[in-house]
Amino acid sequence: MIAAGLVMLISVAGAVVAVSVKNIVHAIFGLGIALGGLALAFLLLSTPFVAAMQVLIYIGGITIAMIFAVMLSSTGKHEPGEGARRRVLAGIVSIVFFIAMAWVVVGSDFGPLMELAPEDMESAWSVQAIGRALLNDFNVAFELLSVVLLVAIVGAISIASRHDEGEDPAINEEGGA
Amino acid sequence: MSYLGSIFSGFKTLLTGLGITGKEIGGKSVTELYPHVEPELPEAFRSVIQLVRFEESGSHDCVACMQCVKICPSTCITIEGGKIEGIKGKRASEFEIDFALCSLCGLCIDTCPTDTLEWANIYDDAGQEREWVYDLLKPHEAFEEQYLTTRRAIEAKEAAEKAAKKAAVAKAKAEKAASEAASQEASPEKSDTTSEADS
Amino acid sequence: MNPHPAPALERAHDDETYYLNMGPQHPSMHGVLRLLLRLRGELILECDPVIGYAHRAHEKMAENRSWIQFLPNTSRIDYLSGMIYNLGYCQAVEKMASIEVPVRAQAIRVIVSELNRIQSHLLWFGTFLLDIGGITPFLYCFDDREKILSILERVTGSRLTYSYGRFGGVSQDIDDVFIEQTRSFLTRMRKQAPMYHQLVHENVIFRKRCEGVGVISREVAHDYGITGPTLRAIGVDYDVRRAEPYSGYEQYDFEIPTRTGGDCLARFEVRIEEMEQSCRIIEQALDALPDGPVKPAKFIKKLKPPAGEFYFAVESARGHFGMHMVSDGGDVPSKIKLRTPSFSLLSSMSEVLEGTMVADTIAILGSVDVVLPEIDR
Amino acid sequence: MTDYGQLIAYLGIGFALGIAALVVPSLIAPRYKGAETEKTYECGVDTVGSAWIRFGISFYLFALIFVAFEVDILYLFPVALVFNEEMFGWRAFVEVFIFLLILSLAIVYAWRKGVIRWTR
Amino acid sequence: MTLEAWILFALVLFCIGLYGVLARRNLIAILIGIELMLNAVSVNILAFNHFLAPDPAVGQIIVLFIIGLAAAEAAIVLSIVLTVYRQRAAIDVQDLKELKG
Amino acid sequence: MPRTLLDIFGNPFIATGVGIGAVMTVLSINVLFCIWFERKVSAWIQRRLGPMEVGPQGTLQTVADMVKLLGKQLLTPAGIDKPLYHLAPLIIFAPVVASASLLPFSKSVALSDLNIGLILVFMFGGFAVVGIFMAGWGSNNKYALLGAMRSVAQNISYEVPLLLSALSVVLMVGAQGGGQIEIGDEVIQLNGLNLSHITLAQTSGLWFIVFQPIAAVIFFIAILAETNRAPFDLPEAESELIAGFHTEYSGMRFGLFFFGEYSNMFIGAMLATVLFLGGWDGPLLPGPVWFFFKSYLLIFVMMWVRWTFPRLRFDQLMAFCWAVLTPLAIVNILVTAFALKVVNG
Amino acid sequence: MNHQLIALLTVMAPLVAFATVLIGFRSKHTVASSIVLISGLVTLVGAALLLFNGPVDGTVFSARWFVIGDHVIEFGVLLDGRTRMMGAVVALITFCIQIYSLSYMSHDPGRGRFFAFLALFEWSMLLFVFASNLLQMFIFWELVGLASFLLIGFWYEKPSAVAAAKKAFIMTRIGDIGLFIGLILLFQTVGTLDVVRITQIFAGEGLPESIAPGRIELIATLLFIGVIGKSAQFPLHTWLPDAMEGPTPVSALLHSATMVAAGVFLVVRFHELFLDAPGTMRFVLIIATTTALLSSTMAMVARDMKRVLAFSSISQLGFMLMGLAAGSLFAGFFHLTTHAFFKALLFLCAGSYIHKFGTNDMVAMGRAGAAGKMKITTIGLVVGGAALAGIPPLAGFFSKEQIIGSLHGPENLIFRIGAYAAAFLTAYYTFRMVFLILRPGIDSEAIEEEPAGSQHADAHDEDHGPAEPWQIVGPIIALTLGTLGAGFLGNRIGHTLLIEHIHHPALAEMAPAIVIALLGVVLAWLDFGRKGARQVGFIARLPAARTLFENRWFIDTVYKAVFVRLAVGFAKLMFGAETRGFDGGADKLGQGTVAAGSQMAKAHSGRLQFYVGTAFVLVAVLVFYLGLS
Repeated sequence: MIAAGLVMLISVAGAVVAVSVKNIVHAIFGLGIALGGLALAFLLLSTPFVAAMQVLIYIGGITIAMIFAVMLSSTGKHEPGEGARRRVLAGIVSIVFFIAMAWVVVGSDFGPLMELAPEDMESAWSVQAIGRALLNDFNVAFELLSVVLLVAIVGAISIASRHDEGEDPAINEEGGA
Repeated sequence: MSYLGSIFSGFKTLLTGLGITGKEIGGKSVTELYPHVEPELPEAFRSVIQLVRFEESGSHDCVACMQCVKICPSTCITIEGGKIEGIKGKRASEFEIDFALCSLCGLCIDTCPTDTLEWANIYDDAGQEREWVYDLLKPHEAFEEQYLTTRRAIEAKEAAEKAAKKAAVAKAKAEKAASEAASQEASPEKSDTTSEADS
Repeated sequence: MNPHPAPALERAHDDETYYLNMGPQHPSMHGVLRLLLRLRGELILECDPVIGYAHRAHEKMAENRSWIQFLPNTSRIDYLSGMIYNLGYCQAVEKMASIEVPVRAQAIRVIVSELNRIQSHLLWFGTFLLDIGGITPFLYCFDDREKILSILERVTGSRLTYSYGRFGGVSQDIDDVFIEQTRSFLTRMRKQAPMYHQLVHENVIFRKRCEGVGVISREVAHDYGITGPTLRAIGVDYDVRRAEPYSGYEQYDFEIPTRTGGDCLARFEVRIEEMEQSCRIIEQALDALPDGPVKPAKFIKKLKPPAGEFYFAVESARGHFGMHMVSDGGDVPSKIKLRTPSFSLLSSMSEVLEGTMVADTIAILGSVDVVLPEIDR
Repeated sequence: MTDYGQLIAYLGIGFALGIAALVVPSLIAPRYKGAETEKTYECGVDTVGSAWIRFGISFYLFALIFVAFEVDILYLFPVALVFNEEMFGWRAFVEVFIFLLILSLAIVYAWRKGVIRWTR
Repeated sequence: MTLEAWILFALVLFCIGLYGVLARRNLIAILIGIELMLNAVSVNILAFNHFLAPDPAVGQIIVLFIIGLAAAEAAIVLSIVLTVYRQRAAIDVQDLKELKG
Repeated sequence: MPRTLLDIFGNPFIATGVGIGAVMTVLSINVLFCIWFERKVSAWIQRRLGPMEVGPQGTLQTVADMVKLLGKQLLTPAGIDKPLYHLAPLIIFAPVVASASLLPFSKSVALSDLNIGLILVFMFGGFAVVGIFMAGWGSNNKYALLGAMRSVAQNISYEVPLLLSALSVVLMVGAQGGGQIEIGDEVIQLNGLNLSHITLAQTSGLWFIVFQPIAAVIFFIAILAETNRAPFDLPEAESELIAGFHTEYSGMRFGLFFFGEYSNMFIGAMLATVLFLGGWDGPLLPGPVWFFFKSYLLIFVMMWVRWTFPRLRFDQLMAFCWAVLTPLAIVNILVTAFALKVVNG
Repeated sequence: MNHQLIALLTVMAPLVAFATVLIGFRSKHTVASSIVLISGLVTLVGAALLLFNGPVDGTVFSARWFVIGDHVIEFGVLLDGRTRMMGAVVALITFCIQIYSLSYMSHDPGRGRFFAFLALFEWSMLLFVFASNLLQMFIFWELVGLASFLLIGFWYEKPSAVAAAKKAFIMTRIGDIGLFIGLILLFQTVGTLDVVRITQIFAGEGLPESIAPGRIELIATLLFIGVIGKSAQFPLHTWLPDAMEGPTPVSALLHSATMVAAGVFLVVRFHELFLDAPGTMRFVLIIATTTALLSSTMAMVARDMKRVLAFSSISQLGFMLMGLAAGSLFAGFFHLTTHAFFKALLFLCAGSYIHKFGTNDMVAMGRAGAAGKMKITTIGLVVGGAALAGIPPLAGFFSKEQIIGSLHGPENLIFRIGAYAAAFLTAYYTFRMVFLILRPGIDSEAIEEEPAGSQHADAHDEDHGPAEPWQIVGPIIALTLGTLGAGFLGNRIGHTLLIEHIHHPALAEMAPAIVIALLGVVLAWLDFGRKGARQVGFIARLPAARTLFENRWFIDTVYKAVFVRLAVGFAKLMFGAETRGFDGGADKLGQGTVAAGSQMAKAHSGRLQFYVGTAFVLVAVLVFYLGLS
C-alpha cells in the first residue's frame, strides 16, 4: 500500500516535471523518472519482466535517443515560451477529460470481474509463459514487430540521413577488426 | 582479404601483442627506488659548480681573473678579488653563483685558467625557494660531506703527489748526496726535515 | 544528386559547429601548443595552431652574447635533438671561422649525434603510442632510451641539454666503457626491434589508427618546406647527411629510408628504419674510430669570424635544421636565424588536420613529431 | 515480491551511501572560493561559446538503431527461454530464424547507408 | 491497492501526458507527452491484467508490444523532428508551416 | 539451489541489512584491491614496480588515495546544469550496489535469487549510460560532453552484442538435460534468465565457454567496451579528451565515478564468470573461492588487455561493434539454435 | 497451382520487390526497375489467372494476426467477383505504368526509389482490394494514402511537390477519420470484421432485425466521408489537382486504378450496405452530381493538360458514384473499369507530350507540333479523349450509358439532367484539349506565365533518344486497345460481378447521350477545332463564369475565408496573440487560388494540438452525455 503510493507519487512527480519544465533536457529526465516509477509500478503489478523491459528500452533507449535528438535540434535548451492561456486551456481540457473518465471509472463496478483473477497460476505469470505465447498465439505479431522495427529503422535512417543520399557510402570496404 | 579472414588475422595480432606484454609480467623491473637506492653517478655528472678548495687552509686557486664571469652566458657568477692571508697574489674574496640562473653549461669550468672550478657530484640539490645563490667560498651545508670527501681525496692525492715529488727530490738529493757522500759524509739532519714535510 | 540543396541545410550545418581549445594545458599537446579547433561533432573543420607559449627568444639572445655563449642555448632549442643542434652549431661556427676539427672528434660527433637521433625517435615512438592510447610501448621505449641517456650522460654529464660541443671538437673524449656500452646498446636495440614490430607495427588497432590517416601530399610538403622523416614518408629521399654531408657522414654507408604513403604509418615506418640506419652508422664509426685529440689544445673562447653571411644545415631528428648566421667581424653575432623543421611541420597542420577527426588530430600531431620550443625559439 | 523489494532497497541504500560519500568531504575538505575554482576547464583558456552544442548525426543514428535492436533482442529472451521445449520443435527455430533475419536486414541497411562506416 | 486506484493513477498520468501534448510547443516535448500517455495505457492494461486477467501472459505481451511500438514510433518521430529542424531550424510546432500542406 | 538471505533470516529487514553490508564490503574491498592490482599489473607489464611506499608492496596506496579524495574540495564549476551535474555520480554509483547483489557466488547462499536476474543485471548496467550523459551534459564542458556522447553511443552499441551473446547462453541453458536438473531428490526446471540456474546448468556438464567460445569472446569484448576500458576507453581518452565525461568532477565526486567504474568491471567479470565459466563450479575448493578466482582472472585479463593495446578511433569502434561483433553474434545464435534443434530435436 | 498460392504470389510479389529494392538496390536503378517489373508481371499474371480461372469465392488465404477476445483477426485474400476484377485492373494498369516509367523516369536520379514506391503502392492497393476484413482494409487504405503521399512528393526538393503531397495526405486524412469511425461502428453493429460476413448480412432480404436503420445510415455516411476524401469528391476535392506535382506516371496510376479508385471501390465493396441506407445514397448522389458538374466546369478553363485530366478524373469519379448511388453496382463498377483504361491512357499520352516538349501547357504543346511528331501518342490521345467524351463505341460510352441508364425514374430526373450536363461538358472540354493539341491556332489562348504546377523537373532536354521509345509507346498501344475493347466487356464484367441481369439500354435510350456528347464535340470544334477558330472557348464570352471556373468556384477561397477566419477567430479566442502566420496569410486573400489551397489545409492541419484537444473534449462530452442520459 505504502509502496504503491510511493511509486505513484514518483511517477506523477516525474510526469509533472516532464510536461512542465522549460528546459527540454530536464523534461526528458523527468520523463525518465516517471518511467522509472512506472517500472516500479509494473513490479507491483507482478510483472517484473515487463518492468525490466520498461527500464531497458525506455530509459536506456528511448530517452537516450530523445536526448540525442535534442542535441541535434535545439541548442537553446529552452523552448519558446508558451502562452499562459495555452497552458490554461490545455489544463482545462485535461482536467475535463480526467473528470469525465474518473467518473466512469469510479462509477464502474469491477467487483464481479475480480473473481476471475487467477490465484494459483504461478507458471502463468512467468517469463516462460510470455515466451510460449510469443511462439504460439502471437507468432505473427512477434515477427511483424521485427518488421515494424525494421521499417522504423529504415525510415529513421533514410529520413535522418537524407541529405547525403547522393554520396556513395563506402559499402564494400572490409568489415574491419 | 576476406571479411572473416581479416577478423581472424586481426585477432591474431592482438594475441601476439598480449603474448609480448604477458612475457614481461615475470620479467625484471628496471625501476630504481629513488630515495631508498642511491643512483650511480657518472664521473662527468654535471650538478652544481664548486670551487676546488683546500680543507686546511680553506683556500683555493681562484685568482679572480674574471674569465668565467665573462664567458658565462647566464651572467650568474659574481666574483670579487681580494687577498687571502698567507697566499701570494690575488684571490677571490667573494665567489657567488646564482644557480637559479645558471644553465650548467660548463663553459666556466672549461675556461678556467687555474682549473679551480669543478662539477660537484650532487644529484639531489633542490630547493623550495627562488633564492638559490651559493657562496662557493663557504661550503654549502647541503653537500658539505661530499664536498669534504672529495676535498680530502684531492688533498690526499695532492699531498701524495707532493710527497712523491718531495720524495723524488729527496731521493734525487739523497742519490746526489749519496754520490757526494761517497766523497763526503752525509748529514743525518736533512732526512729529518724531509720526514717532517711528509706529514 | 539533389538538384536544389536546401539553403536551410547549409545554415543548419553552420549551427552545428563549435570552437574547442585543445591545449595549452592538454595531456597530448607536445609541450605547450594550443590548437584552436572549429569542430562539427568530432570532425575538424578548421585548425588554427596558436604558438608562443614556450617562447624564449633564442634568436634574440644570440644577438646579445658571444659566439661561444650561444652554445648552451642550442641544446635547448630542440631538447630532444640537443646533441645534434649543439654540434651543428659548433660545425657552423667552425666552418665560418675556418677551425679545423680533429678526425676523432668528428667521428665522436657522428656517434653521439646518431645516438641522440635514436633517443629522439624512441621518445617520439613512445609518445606517439601514448597519443593513440598505447601506454606500455611508451615505457618500453623509455627503458631503451634510458640506456642511451646513461651512455651520453657518461660523456657529457647531462641527460638532455648536453652542451657537448666545443669549437674545434667536443668537450670530452670517449673511453672504452663508452664504446662497450654503445655496442651493447646496439645489440639490445636490434633485439628489441622485432618485439616492437610485433607489439606495435603489426597490431591491427595500430594499423587502423595509422593507415591512411593524415596523408600529407607532396604539394603541401613542398609549400610548407616540410623536411625530415615526414618528407621522406612522402617519398622524397632528402636528407642533409646525404645531400650536403658534414662531419664525415660521407664516409659511412647508410640508407635513407623512404615510404610513399605520406600517412602516419609511413612516418612511423620511416622513423623505425632510421633508427636501424643510425645503428649502422654508429657501428661503422665505432669500428673506424681514429685516435687523436678530440679538441684543440687551447679552449677557444673568443672568436671573431670574418664578416659576412653564412648558412649551414644539419639533419636533426625532425629534419633540416639550418642556421643562417650573419657576422660583422666581431665576437658577437649580428644575427642568427634558425630554420627549424618543426615550424614547417606545425604550419602545415592547419591544412593537414582539416577534415580529420579529433582522435586523428592527436595521432597526426604525434606522428609528425613537433617540439614546441623549437617552434617558439 | 519481497525479493524485488530487497533489490529496490539496495538501490535506495546505494543512493544514500553515495550522498553520504559526498557529504563527508564537504564537511572536512577545505573550501577555497575564487573565480578560478569555478572556471570551466578548457586547457587553461577561456571557453569559446557554450558547451551545449549540437552534435553530428552519427551518434543519433546509432541510438536509433540501438533502440530497435534492443527491443528486438529483448523479445528474443522469453523466446529463448522456451526455445528448447519439445512442443515447438523446429517451428521455434524457424521463427527465431525469420526474426533474426529481419533484424539483420536493419544492419545491412545501415551498413549500406554508410551509417556504420561513419560517413560523417 | 485496488484496481480502481491503479486505473485512476493511469488516468492521472494520461491526463498529464495529454496536458503535455496540448500545452507544449516543442515537438520533442509533445513526444514526451505522447510517451506518457502510452505508458498510462500500459499501466491500465497491466492493472487489469493483474486483477482480472485469466491469462496473464497476454496482458504482458500487449504491454511489451506497446513498448516496442513506442520505440519504433519514437525513432520515426525523432527523425522527423530532425528533418524538420534541418529545414526550419526550429522545432516549434507553431513554426511548422511546412507540415501543414 | 542457493538459499537466499531471506530464507536464512526470515526477516526481510535483517536480510537486506546483512545483504547491503556484504555487498558494500565486497565492493569496497574489490575497488581498493582492483586499483592497486591494476597499478601493479601495469607495472609488471611495463618493467616497473608500481606503488611501493604505503604498506607492503604499496598495498595500502589506494586507501591513502581514498583518504586524500575524501579530504579534497568538491569544486563546482560555474555555468553547470546543477541538478544533472550533482545527480550524475549517484546515478552511476547506486545501481552498482543493486546489481552486485544479484550475482550468485556460492552454491549454498545467495543474496537474492531472482527469476529474471540476467535481465536485471543488464538493466542496472543501463543506468550507467544515463549517469554518464548527465555528467557530460551537466558539466557544460566541451570535453566532457564529447566524452559523454562517445560513451553513451559506445555503451548502447555494445549492449547489442552483449545481449546477443548472453542470449546464446540462455538458449543453451534450456537445452541442458532437457531443461531439467536433479539436485538430490529435487528436480529443478531450469530457467535461462535465473543466474543460479545458469550456473547449475554448467555444473552438471561442461562450462558454456566450451560450447560458446565465440559468444564468450564477444561477451568479454563487449564487457570491456561497456566498462569503458582500453582499447575502448575513448570516452575518457586522456590524450584526446582530458578525462572525458568526468573532466569537471573532483574529489569524492570523481571518487564515486571511479568506484562505479571499477565495480562495473567487477560485475562484468562476475557475470562473465556465471555465464561462461561455470560460476562457483570447480573442484576441491569451496564455491565462492572458485567464483572470485575466476572473476579476478577475468579482471586480470582485462587489465592485461588494457595495458597492451592502443586505443581505437571512435568510428572504428562503432564499426567494430556493428560490422563485426553484432553480425557474428547473430550468426552465432542462429548456429546455436540450429545445433540445439539438431541435437535435441 | 491452387488459388491460394496464386493469390499469395499476386499480393506479395510487389512487397517483396519493394523491400528488396528499398533495402538493397535503391541506387542500382536497372536492378531496381527490373525487380519491380518482374513483380509487376507476376502480379499481372496472377491477377489474370485469378480473374479467368473461374469463380472461387471467399477467403482463400489467411494468416492469423491477432486475437481480440473472440475475434480472430487475419490477414487474408478475399476472392470474389469485385476483388478479382478490380485486382486485374490494378495489376494491368500498374504494369503498363511501370513499363512506361522505365523510359519516363530514365533520367531521374531517384528512380530506384520511385520503382520501390510504385511497388509499395501496388501492394497496398492490392491488399486493400483483396482485404478480407475491416482492419486490413483500413490499414491498407492508409497505406495507399501513404504510398501516394510518397509518390506525389517524389521530387521532395520541389517545395510545391512537398506541399501537394502533404495536402493530399492531410485532406484524405480528414476523410479517413470518418472512415475509421464508420468502420468501428460497423464492427460494433455487425459484430464481425469479416467482409464476406458483412456483405452477407446486408445482402439479405431487408435489414437484420437487430440493426437500427439510423445506424446503417450513419455508418454509410461515415464511410462515404472517407470516400469523399480519398476519391476527391466535393468538398474535399481540392487536393487532387495539386497532386499533379508528382511524376506523370504517378498521376496516371493515382487517377486510374489506385488511390482515387480506392474510394469508389469502398462503395463497391459495401454496396449492399449502402443500398440499405437510402438516405445516404441520396446524399451520395447529390455530392457526386455536384462534383461531376463542378469539376467539369473547372476543366473547361484549365490550360495545364494534367490539370484538365485531373478535373476530368474528379468528374468521372462523380459519375461512378452517381451510378453506384443510383443503385447500380454494375454501372459504377463498369465505369470504374473503363475509366481506369482511358484515364491511364490519357495520362500516359500527356506524360509522353510533357516528356517530349517539357511543358504542361496544351497550347505550347500544340504549337510545338505535337500532332505531327508523335503519331502513336496522338492516336492514343484521340481514342482516350473520345472514350472520355463518351463517343460510341468506345469504352467510356458504354459505361456512361449504363450510369445514365441507371438514373431512371422521376425522382432522379434532376440528377439525370445533371449527368447529361456533365457529359456534355466532358465532351466539350475533352475535345477542347484534343483540338488545342492537334490543331494549334495562332490566336489560341496564349499563356504568358507558366501554368500553375508546371513540371520542369519532368521535362528533360529536348532531344534525348527517340520521342516515342517502346517503353512509352507499348503501354499506350496496350491501353488504347483496352480502351477500344473494354466497352464490349460489359457482359463479362457483369458476369464476373455475378449480376444476373444487365440492363441493356435500347438505342432510343442511348440517343440523348450520344447527341449530347456529339454536341459537346461540335461545340469544341467550333471553338477550337475549325480553321481560324479563336481558340478561346465560349466561356470567354461569359466573364463571370470564366472567373468563377478559373478560380475553381472559389472553393479554395471560401475554405480559406471560412475555415481560416474561423480558425483565426478561434485561435485569437483561445490562444491569444499567436496568430501572426494567419494574419499574414489573410492579407493575401484575393491573390490566387493555389496559395489558398495550402492556406486552407493549414487551417486544417496546423493546429494539430487544437484538434487533439477538441477530440478529447468531445470524448469527455460524449462520456458525460452517455453517462447522464
